[in-house]
Amino acid sequence: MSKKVFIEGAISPQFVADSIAKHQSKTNIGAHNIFLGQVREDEAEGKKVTAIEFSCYETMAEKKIAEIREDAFAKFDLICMHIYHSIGIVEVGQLCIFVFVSTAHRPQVYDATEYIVNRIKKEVPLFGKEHFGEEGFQWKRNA
Amino acid sequence: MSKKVFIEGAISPQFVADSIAKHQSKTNIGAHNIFLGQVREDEAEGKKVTAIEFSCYETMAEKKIAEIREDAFAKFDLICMHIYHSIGIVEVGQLCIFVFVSTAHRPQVYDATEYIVNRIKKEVPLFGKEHFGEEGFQWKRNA
Amino acid sequence: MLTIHYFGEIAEKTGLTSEKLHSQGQHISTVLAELQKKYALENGEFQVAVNHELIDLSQDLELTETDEIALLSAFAGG
Amino acid sequence: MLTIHYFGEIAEKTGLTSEKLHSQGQHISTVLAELQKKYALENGEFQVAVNHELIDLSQDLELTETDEIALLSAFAGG
Repeated sequence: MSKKVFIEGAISPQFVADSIAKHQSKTNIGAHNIFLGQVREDEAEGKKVTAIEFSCYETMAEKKIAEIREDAFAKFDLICMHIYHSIGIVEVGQLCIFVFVSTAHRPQVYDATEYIVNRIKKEVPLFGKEHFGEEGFQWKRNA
Repeated sequence: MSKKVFIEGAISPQFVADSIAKHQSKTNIGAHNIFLGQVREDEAEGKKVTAIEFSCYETMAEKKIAEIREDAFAKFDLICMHIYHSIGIVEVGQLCIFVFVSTAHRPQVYDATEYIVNRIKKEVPLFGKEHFGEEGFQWKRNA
Repeated sequence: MLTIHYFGEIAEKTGLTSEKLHSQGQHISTVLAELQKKYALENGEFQVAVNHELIDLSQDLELTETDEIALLSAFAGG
Repeated sequence: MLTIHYFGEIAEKTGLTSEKLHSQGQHISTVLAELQKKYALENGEFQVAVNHELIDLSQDLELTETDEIALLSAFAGG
Protein backbone atom coordinates (compact mmCIF):
# COMPACT_ATOMS: atom_id res chain seq x y z
CA MET A 1 0.00 0.00 0.00
CA SER A 2 2.54 2.54 -1.17
CA LYS A 3 -0.09 3.98 -3.45
CA LYS A 4 -0.75 7.65 -3.64
CA VAL A 5 -3.95 8.56 -1.79
CA PHE A 6 -3.78 12.35 -1.71
CA ILE A 7 -4.36 14.35 -4.83
CA GLU A 8 -3.63 18.05 -5.18
CA GLY A 9 -6.91 19.83 -5.98
CA ALA A 10 -10.13 18.31 -7.31
CA ILE A 11 -10.43 14.73 -8.54
CA SER A 12 -11.41 14.88 -12.20
CA PRO A 13 -14.06 12.68 -13.86
CA GLN A 14 -11.27 11.67 -16.25
CA PHE A 15 -9.22 10.33 -13.35
CA VAL A 16 -12.24 8.19 -12.38
CA ALA A 17 -12.56 6.93 -15.96
CA ASP A 18 -8.85 6.04 -16.10
CA SER A 19 -9.17 4.11 -12.83
CA ILE A 20 -12.13 2.15 -14.19
CA ALA A 21 -10.30 1.39 -17.44
CA LYS A 22 -7.31 -0.01 -15.52
CA HIS A 23 -9.60 -2.66 -14.01
CA GLN A 24 -10.87 -4.04 -17.29
CA SER A 25 -7.99 -6.51 -17.53
CA LYS A 26 -8.98 -8.02 -14.16
CA THR A 27 -11.43 -10.53 -15.54
CA ASN A 28 -12.40 -11.98 -12.16
CA ILE A 29 -14.14 -8.71 -11.27
CA GLY A 30 -17.92 -8.68 -11.74
CA ALA A 31 -18.99 -5.62 -9.74
CA HIS A 32 -17.57 -2.18 -9.04
CA ASN A 33 -18.96 0.33 -6.60
CA ILE A 34 -17.73 3.90 -6.62
CA PHE A 35 -18.41 6.58 -4.05
CA LEU A 36 -17.71 10.18 -4.99
CA GLY A 37 -18.02 13.15 -2.67
CA GLN A 38 -18.84 16.45 -4.36
CA VAL A 39 -18.44 19.85 -2.70
CA ARG A 40 -21.94 21.18 -2.03
CA GLU A 41 -22.95 24.83 -2.16
CA ASP A 42 -23.98 24.84 1.49
CA GLU A 43 -25.20 27.99 3.17
CA ALA A 44 -24.30 29.34 6.59
CA GLU A 45 -25.76 32.62 7.84
CA GLY A 46 -26.71 33.63 4.32
CA LYS A 47 -23.26 33.02 2.91
CA LYS A 48 -22.61 30.34 0.31
CA VAL A 49 -19.73 27.89 0.29
CA THR A 50 -17.62 28.47 -2.81
CA ALA A 51 -14.85 25.93 -2.11
CA ILE A 52 -13.33 23.73 0.57
CA GLU A 53 -9.62 23.87 1.28
CA PHE A 54 -8.44 20.50 2.58
CA SER A 55 -5.31 19.79 4.57
CA CYS A 56 -4.17 16.68 6.40
CA TYR A 57 -1.79 15.24 8.94
CA GLU A 58 -0.20 13.11 6.29
CA THR A 59 1.77 10.47 8.21
CA MET A 60 -1.20 9.72 10.47
CA ALA A 61 -3.65 9.84 7.56
CA GLU A 62 -1.62 7.34 5.57
CA LYS A 63 -1.39 5.04 8.56
CA LYS A 64 -5.16 5.23 9.16
CA ILE A 65 -5.93 4.59 5.52
CA ALA A 66 -3.65 1.56 5.54
CA GLU A 67 -5.54 0.24 8.58
CA ILE A 68 -8.93 0.86 6.95
CA ARG A 69 -7.71 -0.88 3.83
CA GLU A 70 -6.50 -3.91 5.76
CA ASP A 71 -9.71 -4.14 7.79
CA ALA A 72 -11.87 -3.82 4.67
CA PHE A 73 -10.01 -6.68 2.96
CA ALA A 74 -10.40 -8.81 6.11
CA LYS A 75 -14.09 -8.04 6.50
CA PHE A 76 -15.28 -8.19 2.88
CA ASP A 77 -14.45 -10.38 -0.06
CA LEU A 78 -12.79 -7.72 -2.20
CA ILE A 79 -10.63 -7.97 -5.28
CA CYS A 80 -9.48 -4.34 -5.36
CA MET A 81 -9.99 -1.16 -3.43
CA HIS A 82 -8.68 2.34 -3.94
CA ILE A 83 -9.05 5.50 -1.92
CA TYR A 84 -8.28 9.00 -3.17
CA HIS A 85 -8.83 12.30 -1.36
CA SER A 86 -8.13 15.85 -2.41
CA ILE A 87 -5.74 18.17 -0.62
CA GLY A 88 -5.90 21.91 -1.28
CA ILE A 89 -8.73 23.82 -2.89
CA VAL A 90 -11.78 22.00 -4.29
CA GLU A 91 -14.45 24.25 -5.77
CA VAL A 92 -18.21 23.74 -5.40
CA GLY A 93 -19.36 20.99 -7.79
CA GLN A 94 -15.95 19.35 -7.91
CA LEU A 95 -15.04 15.96 -6.45
CA CYS A 96 -12.99 15.66 -3.25
CA ILE A 97 -13.15 11.92 -2.45
CA PHE A 98 -13.18 8.82 -4.64
CA VAL A 99 -13.56 5.35 -3.13
CA PHE A 100 -13.48 2.45 -5.59
CA VAL A 101 -14.33 -1.10 -4.53
CA SER A 102 -14.32 -4.16 -6.82
CA THR A 103 -15.61 -7.66 -6.08
CA ALA A 104 -16.38 -10.83 -7.99
CA HIS A 105 -20.07 -10.71 -7.12
CA ARG A 106 -22.17 -7.77 -6.12
CA PRO A 107 -23.68 -8.47 -2.66
CA GLN A 108 -20.82 -7.09 -0.52
CA VAL A 109 -19.80 -4.23 -2.72
CA TYR A 110 -22.21 -1.62 -1.33
CA ASP A 111 -21.57 -2.36 2.35
CA ALA A 112 -17.83 -2.36 1.77
CA THR A 113 -17.99 1.07 0.15
CA GLU A 114 -20.14 2.49 2.96
CA TYR A 115 -17.84 1.00 5.60
CA ILE A 116 -14.74 2.52 4.02
CA VAL A 117 -16.26 5.97 3.50
CA ASN A 118 -17.59 6.07 7.08
CA ARG A 119 -14.23 5.14 8.52
CA ILE A 120 -12.42 7.73 6.41
CA LYS A 121 -14.79 10.45 7.65
CA LYS A 122 -14.39 9.38 11.26
CA GLU A 123 -10.74 8.37 11.56
CA VAL A 124 -8.58 10.03 8.95
CA PRO A 125 -7.08 13.38 10.07
CA LEU A 126 -8.28 15.55 7.22
CA PHE A 127 -9.28 19.16 7.83
CA GLY A 128 -11.48 21.37 5.69
CA LYS A 129 -11.85 25.10 5.58
CA GLU A 130 -15.08 26.14 3.90
CA HIS A 131 -14.54 29.29 1.88
CA PHE A 132 -17.42 31.73 1.39
CA GLY A 133 -15.90 33.59 -1.57
CA GLU A 134 -14.89 37.05 -0.37
CA GLU A 135 -16.95 36.67 2.78
CA GLY A 136 -14.61 34.67 4.96
CA PHE A 137 -14.57 31.02 5.86
CA GLN A 138 -15.41 28.49 8.56
CA TRP A 139 -13.90 25.16 9.58
CA LYS A 140 -15.93 22.13 8.50
CA ARG A 141 -16.50 19.38 11.03
CA ASN A 142 -17.85 15.90 10.35
CA ALA A 143 -20.83 15.00 12.52
CA MET B 1 -38.19 9.65 -18.20
CA SER B 2 -37.75 9.62 -21.95
CA LYS B 3 -34.04 9.09 -21.43
CA LYS B 4 -32.13 6.45 -23.30
CA VAL B 5 -31.41 3.47 -21.07
CA PHE B 6 -30.12 0.92 -23.56
CA ILE B 7 -26.70 1.32 -25.10
CA GLU B 8 -25.42 -0.69 -28.05
CA GLY B 9 -22.35 -2.65 -26.91
CA ALA B 10 -20.17 -2.02 -23.86
CA ILE B 11 -20.47 1.07 -21.66
CA SER B 12 -17.13 2.90 -21.84
CA PRO B 13 -15.29 4.42 -18.86
CA GLN B 14 -15.44 7.67 -20.84
CA PHE B 15 -19.23 7.52 -20.86
CA VAL B 16 -19.13 7.22 -17.06
CA ALA B 17 -16.76 10.20 -16.83
CA ASP B 18 -19.02 12.29 -19.05
CA SER B 19 -22.01 11.44 -16.88
CA ILE B 20 -20.12 12.47 -13.74
CA ALA B 21 -19.01 15.72 -15.37
CA LYS B 22 -22.61 16.59 -16.26
CA HIS B 23 -23.49 16.58 -12.56
CA GLN B 24 -20.87 19.09 -11.48
CA SER B 25 -23.21 22.00 -12.13
CA LYS B 26 -25.76 20.55 -9.68
CA THR B 27 -24.36 22.17 -6.58
CA ASN B 28 -26.92 20.67 -4.21
CA ILE B 29 -25.35 17.21 -4.76
CA GLY B 30 -22.91 16.05 -2.07
CA ALA B 31 -22.64 12.32 -2.76
CA HIS B 32 -22.64 10.09 -5.83
CA ASN B 33 -22.73 6.33 -5.82
CA ILE B 34 -22.03 4.38 -8.99
CA PHE B 35 -22.55 0.69 -9.60
CA LEU B 36 -20.84 -0.88 -12.59
CA GLY B 37 -21.27 -4.48 -13.70
CA GLN B 38 -18.30 -5.94 -15.55
CA VAL B 39 -18.46 -9.14 -17.61
CA ARG B 40 -16.53 -11.79 -15.70
CA GLU B 41 -14.50 -14.57 -17.28
CA ASP B 42 -16.64 -17.27 -15.69
CA GLU B 43 -16.03 -20.93 -16.39
CA ALA B 44 -18.56 -23.63 -17.15
CA GLU B 45 -17.42 -27.19 -17.83
CA GLY B 46 -13.89 -26.05 -18.55
CA LYS B 47 -14.97 -23.42 -21.05
CA LYS B 48 -14.42 -19.74 -20.43
CA VAL B 49 -16.92 -16.96 -21.05
CA THR B 50 -15.54 -14.57 -23.68
CA ALA B 51 -18.56 -12.25 -23.97
CA ILE B 52 -22.22 -11.86 -23.13
CA GLU B 53 -24.74 -10.99 -25.80
CA PHE B 54 -27.63 -9.08 -24.26
CA SER B 55 -31.11 -8.65 -25.68
CA CYS B 56 -34.28 -7.26 -24.16
CA TYR B 57 -38.02 -6.98 -24.45
CA GLU B 58 -37.74 -3.27 -24.88
CA THR B 59 -41.26 -1.95 -24.26
CA MET B 60 -41.61 -4.00 -21.08
CA ALA B 61 -38.03 -3.18 -19.97
CA GLU B 62 -38.62 0.55 -20.36
CA LYS B 63 -41.86 0.31 -18.43
CA LYS B 64 -40.18 -1.63 -15.61
CA ILE B 65 -37.27 0.79 -15.44
CA ALA B 66 -39.71 3.70 -15.23
CA GLU B 67 -41.43 1.95 -12.30
CA ILE B 68 -38.11 1.27 -10.54
CA ARG B 69 -37.12 4.88 -11.07
CA GLU B 70 -40.39 6.17 -9.64
CA ASP B 71 -40.22 3.83 -6.63
CA ALA B 72 -36.60 4.75 -5.93
CA PHE B 73 -37.42 8.47 -5.89
CA ALA B 74 -40.37 7.79 -3.56
CA LYS B 75 -38.34 5.60 -1.22
CA PHE B 76 -35.05 7.53 -1.05
CA ASP B 77 -34.17 11.19 -0.94
CA LEU B 78 -32.47 11.35 -4.34
CA ILE B 79 -31.46 14.31 -6.47
CA CYS B 80 -30.63 12.33 -9.63
CA MET B 81 -30.57 8.77 -10.84
CA HIS B 82 -29.58 7.22 -14.13
CA ILE B 83 -29.68 3.66 -15.37
CA TYR B 84 -27.83 2.38 -18.43
CA HIS B 85 -27.62 -1.20 -19.69
CA SER B 86 -25.86 -2.67 -22.69
CA ILE B 87 -27.63 -4.45 -25.52
CA GLY B 88 -25.63 -6.64 -27.92
CA ILE B 89 -22.13 -8.00 -27.37
CA VAL B 90 -20.13 -7.04 -24.27
CA GLU B 91 -16.69 -8.65 -24.04
CA VAL B 92 -15.08 -9.96 -20.85
CA GLY B 93 -13.73 -7.05 -18.79
CA GLN B 94 -16.15 -4.56 -20.33
CA LEU B 95 -19.02 -2.84 -18.53
CA CYS B 96 -22.65 -3.86 -19.15
CA ILE B 97 -24.59 -1.91 -16.50
CA PHE B 98 -24.14 1.55 -15.02
CA VAL B 99 -26.37 2.80 -12.21
CA PHE B 100 -25.68 6.33 -11.00
CA VAL B 101 -27.35 7.76 -7.89
CA SER B 102 -26.82 11.26 -6.49
CA THR B 103 -28.00 12.67 -3.17
CA ALA B 104 -27.39 15.74 -1.02
CA HIS B 105 -25.96 13.68 1.85
CA ARG B 106 -24.42 10.26 1.77
CA PRO B 107 -26.45 7.99 4.12
CA GLN B 108 -29.06 6.81 1.60
CA VAL B 109 -26.90 6.63 -1.46
CA TYR B 110 -25.61 3.06 -0.98
CA ASP B 111 -28.98 1.51 -0.16
CA ALA B 112 -30.59 3.31 -3.06
CA THR B 113 -28.00 1.94 -5.48
CA GLU B 114 -28.37 -1.60 -4.16
CA TYR B 115 -32.16 -1.38 -4.32
CA ILE B 116 -32.11 -0.22 -7.93
CA VAL B 117 -29.57 -2.82 -9.11
CA ASN B 118 -31.46 -5.65 -7.38
CA ARG B 119 -34.75 -4.63 -8.95
CA ILE B 120 -33.18 -4.37 -12.40
CA LYS B 121 -31.76 -7.91 -12.07
CA LYS B 122 -35.09 -9.31 -10.89
CA GLU B 123 -37.69 -7.41 -12.89
CA VAL B 124 -36.31 -6.06 -16.12
CA PRO B 125 -36.68 -8.44 -19.09
CA LEU B 126 -33.06 -8.59 -20.21
CA PHE B 127 -31.59 -11.79 -21.61
CA GLY B 128 -27.95 -12.78 -21.85
CA LYS B 129 -26.23 -15.39 -23.97
CA GLU B 130 -22.81 -16.26 -22.57
CA HIS B 131 -20.41 -16.90 -25.43
CA PHE B 132 -17.53 -19.35 -24.94
CA GLY B 133 -15.44 -18.18 -27.90
CA GLU B 134 -15.59 -20.87 -30.58
CA GLU B 135 -16.96 -23.37 -28.08
CA GLY B 136 -20.62 -22.51 -28.07
CA PHE B 137 -22.70 -20.58 -25.57
CA GLN B 138 -25.21 -20.90 -22.77
CA TRP B 139 -28.07 -18.72 -21.54
CA LYS B 140 -27.31 -16.77 -18.39
CA ARG B 141 -29.94 -16.72 -15.65
CA ASN B 142 -30.02 -14.46 -12.60
CA ALA B 143 -30.36 -16.34 -9.32
CA MET C 1 -56.27 -14.14 -33.39
CA LEU C 2 -53.54 -13.55 -30.83
CA THR C 3 -50.01 -12.25 -31.35
CA ILE C 4 -47.32 -13.96 -29.28
CA HIS C 5 -43.81 -12.51 -28.83
CA TYR C 6 -40.75 -14.56 -27.93
CA PHE C 7 -37.60 -13.37 -26.19
CA GLY C 8 -34.23 -14.73 -25.10
CA GLU C 9 -33.81 -18.49 -25.13
CA ILE C 10 -37.50 -18.94 -25.97
CA ALA C 11 -37.06 -17.00 -29.20
CA GLU C 12 -34.16 -19.31 -29.98
CA LYS C 13 -36.27 -22.42 -29.34
CA THR C 14 -39.23 -21.22 -31.37
CA GLY C 15 -37.01 -19.76 -34.09
CA LEU C 16 -39.35 -16.77 -34.09
CA THR C 17 -39.55 -13.36 -32.46
CA SER C 18 -43.34 -13.31 -32.82
CA GLU C 19 -46.21 -15.09 -34.49
CA LYS C 20 -49.96 -14.84 -34.99
CA LEU C 21 -51.84 -17.71 -33.43
CA HIS C 22 -55.29 -19.08 -34.26
CA SER C 23 -55.84 -20.57 -30.88
CA GLN C 24 -58.63 -23.01 -29.96
CA GLY C 25 -59.43 -20.84 -26.96
CA GLN C 26 -58.72 -17.47 -25.50
CA HIS C 27 -57.58 -18.73 -22.09
CA ILE C 28 -53.89 -18.54 -21.35
CA SER C 29 -53.81 -22.21 -20.28
CA THR C 30 -55.10 -23.33 -23.71
CA VAL C 31 -52.69 -21.07 -25.58
CA LEU C 32 -49.71 -22.19 -23.52
CA ALA C 33 -50.57 -25.86 -23.86
CA GLU C 34 -50.56 -25.46 -27.65
CA LEU C 35 -47.27 -23.56 -27.66
CA GLN C 36 -45.56 -25.93 -25.24
CA LYS C 37 -46.51 -28.86 -27.42
CA LYS C 38 -45.52 -27.13 -30.66
CA TYR C 39 -42.06 -26.03 -29.39
CA ALA C 40 -41.37 -28.66 -26.71
CA LEU C 41 -41.22 -26.06 -23.93
CA GLU C 42 -41.09 -27.44 -20.39
CA ASN C 43 -43.01 -25.94 -17.49
CA GLY C 44 -40.75 -23.56 -15.57
CA GLU C 45 -38.64 -22.85 -18.64
CA PHE C 46 -40.51 -19.69 -19.49
CA GLN C 47 -42.34 -16.75 -17.94
CA VAL C 48 -45.39 -15.10 -19.47
CA ALA C 49 -45.98 -11.37 -19.67
CA VAL C 50 -49.34 -9.93 -20.65
CA ASN C 51 -49.31 -6.22 -21.41
CA HIS C 52 -45.79 -5.91 -19.97
CA GLU C 53 -46.58 -7.54 -16.64
CA LEU C 54 -45.55 -11.03 -15.63
CA ILE C 55 -48.65 -13.07 -14.90
CA ASP C 56 -49.38 -15.74 -12.34
CA LEU C 57 -50.01 -18.89 -14.38
CA SER C 58 -52.14 -20.41 -11.62
CA GLN C 59 -54.83 -17.90 -12.56
CA ASP C 60 -56.23 -18.74 -15.96
CA LEU C 61 -56.43 -15.33 -17.53
CA GLU C 62 -58.71 -14.81 -20.53
CA LEU C 63 -56.91 -13.06 -23.36
CA THR C 64 -58.15 -10.57 -25.91
CA GLU C 65 -56.73 -9.80 -29.34
CA THR C 66 -55.36 -6.46 -28.17
CA ASP C 67 -53.33 -8.04 -25.36
CA GLU C 68 -49.55 -8.04 -25.84
CA ILE C 69 -48.50 -11.59 -24.94
CA ALA C 70 -44.84 -12.56 -24.52
CA LEU C 71 -42.98 -15.72 -23.56
CA LEU C 72 -39.69 -14.88 -21.83
CA SER C 73 -36.74 -16.94 -20.65
CA ALA C 74 -34.96 -16.25 -17.33
CA PHE C 75 -33.86 -12.66 -16.81
CA ALA C 76 -30.14 -12.01 -16.96
CA GLY C 77 -29.69 -8.26 -16.67
CA GLY C 78 -27.02 -6.54 -14.66
CA MET D 1 12.14 18.81 24.96
CA LEU D 2 8.94 17.84 23.13
CA THR D 3 7.90 18.62 19.58
CA ILE D 4 4.23 19.48 19.13
CA HIS D 5 2.53 19.55 15.73
CA TYR D 6 -0.61 21.54 14.95
CA PHE D 7 -3.17 20.84 12.24
CA GLY D 8 -6.36 22.34 10.87
CA GLU D 9 -8.02 25.06 12.90
CA ILE D 10 -5.52 24.50 15.74
CA ALA D 11 -2.62 25.40 13.44
CA GLU D 12 -4.54 28.54 12.56
CA LYS D 13 -5.04 29.44 16.23
CA THR D 14 -1.44 28.80 17.21
CA GLY D 15 -0.10 30.35 14.04
CA LEU D 16 2.36 27.45 13.90
CA THR D 17 2.55 24.03 12.26
CA SER D 18 4.92 22.78 14.96
CA GLU D 19 7.06 23.96 17.84
CA LYS D 20 9.59 22.69 20.36
CA LEU D 21 8.35 22.92 23.91
CA HIS D 22 10.33 23.09 27.14
CA SER D 23 7.58 21.74 29.28
CA GLN D 24 7.49 21.77 33.08
CA GLY D 25 6.51 18.12 32.98
CA GLN D 26 6.33 15.16 30.66
CA HIS D 27 2.70 14.29 31.38
CA ILE D 28 0.19 15.11 28.70
CA SER D 29 -2.05 16.95 31.19
CA THR D 30 0.78 19.36 32.07
CA VAL D 31 1.71 19.94 28.43
CA LEU D 32 -1.89 20.53 27.39
CA ALA D 33 -2.56 22.90 30.28
CA GLU D 34 0.41 25.00 29.14
CA LEU D 35 -0.67 24.99 25.50
CA GLN D 36 -4.33 25.71 26.27
CA LYS D 37 -3.30 28.72 28.31
CA LYS D 38 -0.78 29.95 25.74
CA TYR D 39 -3.20 29.72 22.78
CA ALA D 40 -6.57 30.07 24.54
CA LEU D 41 -7.74 26.62 23.42
CA GLU D 42 -10.96 25.37 24.97
CA ASN D 43 -11.47 21.79 26.13
CA GLY D 44 -13.23 19.84 23.40
CA GLU D 45 -11.85 22.09 20.71
CA PHE D 46 -8.97 19.78 19.89
CA GLN D 47 -8.00 16.14 19.76
CA VAL D 48 -4.55 14.81 20.63
CA ALA D 49 -2.65 12.18 18.66
CA VAL D 50 0.47 10.54 20.04
CA ASN D 51 2.44 8.52 17.52
CA HIS D 52 -0.44 8.75 15.03
CA GLU D 53 -3.13 7.45 17.39
CA LEU D 54 -5.79 9.58 19.05
CA ILE D 55 -5.40 9.32 22.80
CA ASP D 56 -7.89 9.23 25.61
CA LEU D 57 -7.26 12.39 27.61
CA SER D 58 -8.70 10.90 30.78
CA GLN D 59 -5.55 8.78 30.97
CA ASP D 60 -2.61 10.98 31.81
CA LEU D 61 -0.01 9.58 29.44
CA GLU D 62 3.68 10.23 30.13
CA LEU D 63 5.45 11.52 27.05
CA THR D 64 8.98 10.98 25.83
CA GLU D 65 11.05 13.15 23.50
CA THR D 66 10.70 10.67 20.66
CA ASP D 67 6.89 10.73 20.75
CA GLU D 68 5.18 12.45 17.86
CA ILE D 69 2.57 14.69 19.49
CA ALA D 70 -0.13 16.47 17.49
CA LEU D 71 -3.09 18.71 18.31
CA LEU D 72 -5.84 18.32 15.74
CA SER D 73 -9.13 20.08 15.11
CA ALA D 74 -12.29 18.18 14.12
CA PHE D 75 -11.93 15.86 11.14
CA ALA D 76 -13.62 16.93 7.94
CA GLY D 77 -12.65 14.37 5.32
CA GLY D 78 -14.97 12.97 2.67
